[in-house]
Amino acid sequence: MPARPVVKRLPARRGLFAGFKGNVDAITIGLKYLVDPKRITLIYPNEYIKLDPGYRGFIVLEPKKCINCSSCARICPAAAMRMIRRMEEDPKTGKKKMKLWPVINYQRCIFCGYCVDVCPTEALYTVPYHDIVYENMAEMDWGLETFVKPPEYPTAKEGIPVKYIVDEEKGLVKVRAEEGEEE
Amino acid sequence: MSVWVYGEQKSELGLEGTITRKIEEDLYEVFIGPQHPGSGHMRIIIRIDGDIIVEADPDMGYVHRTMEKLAEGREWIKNVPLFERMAIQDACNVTVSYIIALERILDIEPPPRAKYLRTLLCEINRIAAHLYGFGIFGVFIGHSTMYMWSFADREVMVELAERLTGARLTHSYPIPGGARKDIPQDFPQAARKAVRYFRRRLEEYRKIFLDNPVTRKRLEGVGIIPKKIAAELGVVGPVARASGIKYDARLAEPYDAYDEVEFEVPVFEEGDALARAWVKFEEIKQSLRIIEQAVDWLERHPREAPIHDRFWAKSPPLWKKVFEAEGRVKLLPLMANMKLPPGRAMARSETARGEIIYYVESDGKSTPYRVRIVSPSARNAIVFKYIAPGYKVMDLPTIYGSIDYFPPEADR
Amino acid sequence: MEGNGGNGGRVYVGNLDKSAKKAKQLVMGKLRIGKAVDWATAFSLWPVHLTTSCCGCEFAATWSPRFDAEQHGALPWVGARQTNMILIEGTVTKKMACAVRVTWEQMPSPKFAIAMGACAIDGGIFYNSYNIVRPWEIIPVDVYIPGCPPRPEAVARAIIELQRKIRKQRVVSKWIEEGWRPDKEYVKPKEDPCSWWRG
Amino acid sequence: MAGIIDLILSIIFYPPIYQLVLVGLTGSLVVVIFIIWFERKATARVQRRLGPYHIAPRLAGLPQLVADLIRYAFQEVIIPRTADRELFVLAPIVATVLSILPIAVVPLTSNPAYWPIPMDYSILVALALTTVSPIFLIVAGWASNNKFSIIGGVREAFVITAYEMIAIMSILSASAAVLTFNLVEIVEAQRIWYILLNPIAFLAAFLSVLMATSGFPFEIPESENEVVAGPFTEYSGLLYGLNMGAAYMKRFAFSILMVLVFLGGWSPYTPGEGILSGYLIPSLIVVAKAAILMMIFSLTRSIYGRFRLDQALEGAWRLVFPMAVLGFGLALLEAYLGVM
Amino acid sequence: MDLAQARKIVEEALSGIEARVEEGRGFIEFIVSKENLVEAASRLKKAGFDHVKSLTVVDYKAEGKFKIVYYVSSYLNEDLAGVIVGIGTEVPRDNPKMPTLVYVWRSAEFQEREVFEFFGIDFEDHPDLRLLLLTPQVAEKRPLRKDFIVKEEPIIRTTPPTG
Repeated sequence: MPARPVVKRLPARRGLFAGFKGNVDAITIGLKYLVDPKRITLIYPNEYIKLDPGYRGFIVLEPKKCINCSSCARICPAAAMRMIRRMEEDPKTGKKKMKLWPVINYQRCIFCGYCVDVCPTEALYTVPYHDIVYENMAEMDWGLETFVKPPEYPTAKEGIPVKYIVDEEKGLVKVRAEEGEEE
Repeated sequence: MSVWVYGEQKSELGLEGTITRKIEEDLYEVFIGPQHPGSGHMRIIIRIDGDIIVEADPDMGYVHRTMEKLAEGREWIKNVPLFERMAIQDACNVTVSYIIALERILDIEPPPRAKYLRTLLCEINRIAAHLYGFGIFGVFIGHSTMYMWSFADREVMVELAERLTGARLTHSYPIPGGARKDIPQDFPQAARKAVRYFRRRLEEYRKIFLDNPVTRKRLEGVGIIPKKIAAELGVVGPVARASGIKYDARLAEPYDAYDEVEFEVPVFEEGDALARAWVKFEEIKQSLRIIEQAVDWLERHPREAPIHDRFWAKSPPLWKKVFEAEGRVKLLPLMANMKLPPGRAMARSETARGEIIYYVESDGKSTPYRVRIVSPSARNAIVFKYIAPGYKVMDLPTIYGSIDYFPPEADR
Repeated sequence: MEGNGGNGGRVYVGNLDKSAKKAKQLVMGKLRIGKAVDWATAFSLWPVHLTTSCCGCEFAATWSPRFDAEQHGALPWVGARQTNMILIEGTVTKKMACAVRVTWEQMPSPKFAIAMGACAIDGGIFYNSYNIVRPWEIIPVDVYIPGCPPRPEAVARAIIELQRKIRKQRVVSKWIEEGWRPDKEYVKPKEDPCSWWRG
Repeated sequence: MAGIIDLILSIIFYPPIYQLVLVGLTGSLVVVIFIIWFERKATARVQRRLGPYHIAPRLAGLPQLVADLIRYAFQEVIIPRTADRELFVLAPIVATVLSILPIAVVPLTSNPAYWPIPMDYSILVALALTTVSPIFLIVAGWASNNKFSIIGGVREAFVITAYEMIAIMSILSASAAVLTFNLVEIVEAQRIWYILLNPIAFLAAFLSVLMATSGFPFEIPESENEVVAGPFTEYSGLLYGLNMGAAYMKRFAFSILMVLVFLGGWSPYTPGEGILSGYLIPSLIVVAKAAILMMIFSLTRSIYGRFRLDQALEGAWRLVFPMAVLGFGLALLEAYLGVM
Repeated sequence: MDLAQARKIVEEALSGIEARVEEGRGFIEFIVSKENLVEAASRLKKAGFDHVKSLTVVDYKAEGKFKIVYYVSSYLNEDLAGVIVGIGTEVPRDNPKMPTLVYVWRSAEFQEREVFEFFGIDFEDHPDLRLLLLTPQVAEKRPLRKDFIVKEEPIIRTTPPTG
């Protein structure tokens, strides 16, 4: 049986001076970190994390690739991606034809990435940033025009890109994104 | 009104002979309400006599988001992100047993690579959820450094999960038949570094939190649940294992890769808040061992699509191209409204707070006929009513934090 | 002028609101206090400790050492009386709506609200649940953050946008002059969210 | 015209007013703002994060406390209908004023011209005045007629029984060692600082002052997790600002007393004649030492959790009280051997 | 300990009571009549099943009945821990009343309160049968019954997007 239960006992209180030694341990740890805090804070507006392209951020549509099959609307768990009817005349035949275009509503989108994974022609792709906020609700219910181009990203204008790498000694270390050398 | 009260002095024969005594009415009733730092998203109505709690009644339901009713209206795969919102700190542990139940109805077995990927993410989430539990526990007993340190180190595990799946908390990673993404190239090296960092860091946690005389005095001997009462109340996870019950869902019914990885299940006997903290502390060490073994296995074995052939054999060439390029498994459009054969299945998995159980019944349509979820915190809520009476008012946050009670998961 | 002394006692006070208005003109007009108050309130937005739903995890991560929203001066505080911002994290159910509305009314006046997460905007993945209330139906919301849960930087971005909005539109100094926030109309919930409690 | 300036100057430098207004109010306000900023930054450092920063990046966030104070000043003050109005408003104001009072009777120089009151019983008067302000915390708790604040007020009463005896005994041990109640003589007798001669009494005083001003291991009256903000749950706006300031001002008053008794007051500098060297510099030295002592007090916030109420009382009576008695015995021994 | 062994143990524990056995993937359940449910439950408790893992109620609207099953397992007896056994009964839809099992398994108390408010099943002499999760107005509609419909939104969108 690979997993087996192991019964353990709590470390017993080591006599009268346990309290004193415990206090001394806690204070030395506290002072050790007071002297050298090993900070991992992201100074947000001046720096921002440049996420790797796989990150599930805002979603953008490429109209040329889209074959209007509405499978992305069918799989959306939050009914955020829905289809709207758009009367378009076919350039070759000139006839008026009603097509279904996907339209996303960020008031409900949960960024699960199902629509990107299910699209048969990879017409939807995710943009690797997420921190955009709105002051009135209407701006979040996107029409087709805003859905086709990536949303403008205010943080990129204000800060320098930074990346976090996992490190043995400090846990996370901030590293400048482009050159990758030590921050 | 007569109230079921039993505290320290109850009889040995468990609960059949519960002592009921009339409560005089002039007790001081305090609402530890939804807007209160001592209780999460719920209200605990306590009647106190001076500083002693005489009766505690949890008033739950403030985060009841009707998961079971919505699940009956949604297709099978749409329920994965829905059930994940119960406890988004360990998203993988909460949804993996729903997926196992679906696979039992479909009668398919995910490929071994998918099993190891799921176990890897489940263990990363378990450590993140335990550290979240320590953080909130630190806030409840006023130790803000514990909150900050455990959340700082939780970011290491969240960073690993973000590299693996592309999202910080809500990965909705398991899908019927496998997992959605394979590990990126530099992942094994980063994971090993994180494991070595945690092994050194846990020593400092013990010094400033578990062995700190103030915290130790606050936790020892508080909220004691004897072994017989724990079995009678049906408590789960670290709360049961701290009272001597040798039970873990990964031990009782091993799922995914848990029957191939080597790990221990820590069990303590004292049953008080300190034992519960130590159970979680030891479980983090065991999860680090599992992560190391899973990463070694994944590195040794070739990279092939971590999904069952039923969804991968017939997929168009674009699927294979995207998997080679990004390691991402695309879903077949038929998965949106896939029909399951009629059948009933039950599956359980061990989340950081305890064991979650899904009962799934399908009648052949594309939406489930009935999904019944019993989450760990729902089964731990009974601790407030039967264990809190008899202790002091300042022990209520200690008991609340030690059983790691999370209302969104308890109210479903 | 004789004022009511509450329970029986008599307290002699001058005409309080007339002198208060004169003092307000003096303070706001000549001494340009308005800009300083906007600057001070912008840099000390203390969110009340009310976790409404599972976005609370990212609220806690936002104040964790890695994203540390305390660098913007925001310190999550305990009671509703001492704070001036409410951060609605995620879904608000029918029971929690009463708690949110009562907390909102307990908070002292120049107060702001941030709706965090798709559930707090339009119900997110629980859009058609029978137990859900949209937060903008019960309290006036200033900033919306999409995402489920949004990244901690998105919450920090919301705090920064709120700070800029307070300082650019001089929200607090307008509040001192008019006595209520002109930029946000008063939101009266259609049916009383606490009816289940009083019933 | 010159007469008026001399009049104003003499009023300002008339010792009791100077001490109460300048060192008491403005001095403690400046020190309190600095200490709260230091506490938030030091706790942030231990917790591997940044603390207040963006308000003034070059000054590392120093004006953050000024911003908090202005925000509290201009926030709406809510007086609940169910509260007892007059007491509700009076309690924080009186608590703040009373917590500064001990500074008014404490000598800040050995030059007799600048003693606020005759000094021969000064240590008794100062210690007596420190026991007055906690009563108004209980009144604040009772007046706001809210369950949490009543529990908080009752807890404040419990904690008083624990620390008051210990604080008085440990600080009085200095007068036992020097056989005088005159603070100036105590300061002058300290060629070696009293902290080195009697560290046990210093430790007992340190712990009891932590308990008096709800420092971290003993933060019980305002402990957030049971009683939201203790006696100040219903207070908002400037009244809450006063309450929060009162706790830190009491700590400032206690630390000035401890500086005079344990750390040799103005010891390296012997005050000469005239306003500048006789009064201004020694009081600056004493205030600086008090600030350093308060910085050490505020480090406990990041290391310790909270004691339970009964554990704090038991710890105080079973551990800290014998320490104070031991310190007093040691002081008597030193008096007998004539060490000081 | 797989399901077959568990079935033998339970059958010889419930020797007197006639029970319909149904198998599912990962569990096995015994449906007994309402009268001898309490008797069957206390026998199971003596056999070693000491806590309720999940109390599941399924609303079969077509046959007009609720199926209420207590899925129990064991903590103290290690080899019974690996298996989940259901003991349940069927109750007509119109006036669902059944005896409570709180005195046999205390861990079922909160789940019975929850079933009471979602399905309206009245448990006789339950010590503390109050609402647990829902507000009174919502609880009157008995939300988890099949006749309470939650409408889904169509894929094609009629309202034009505003952004």
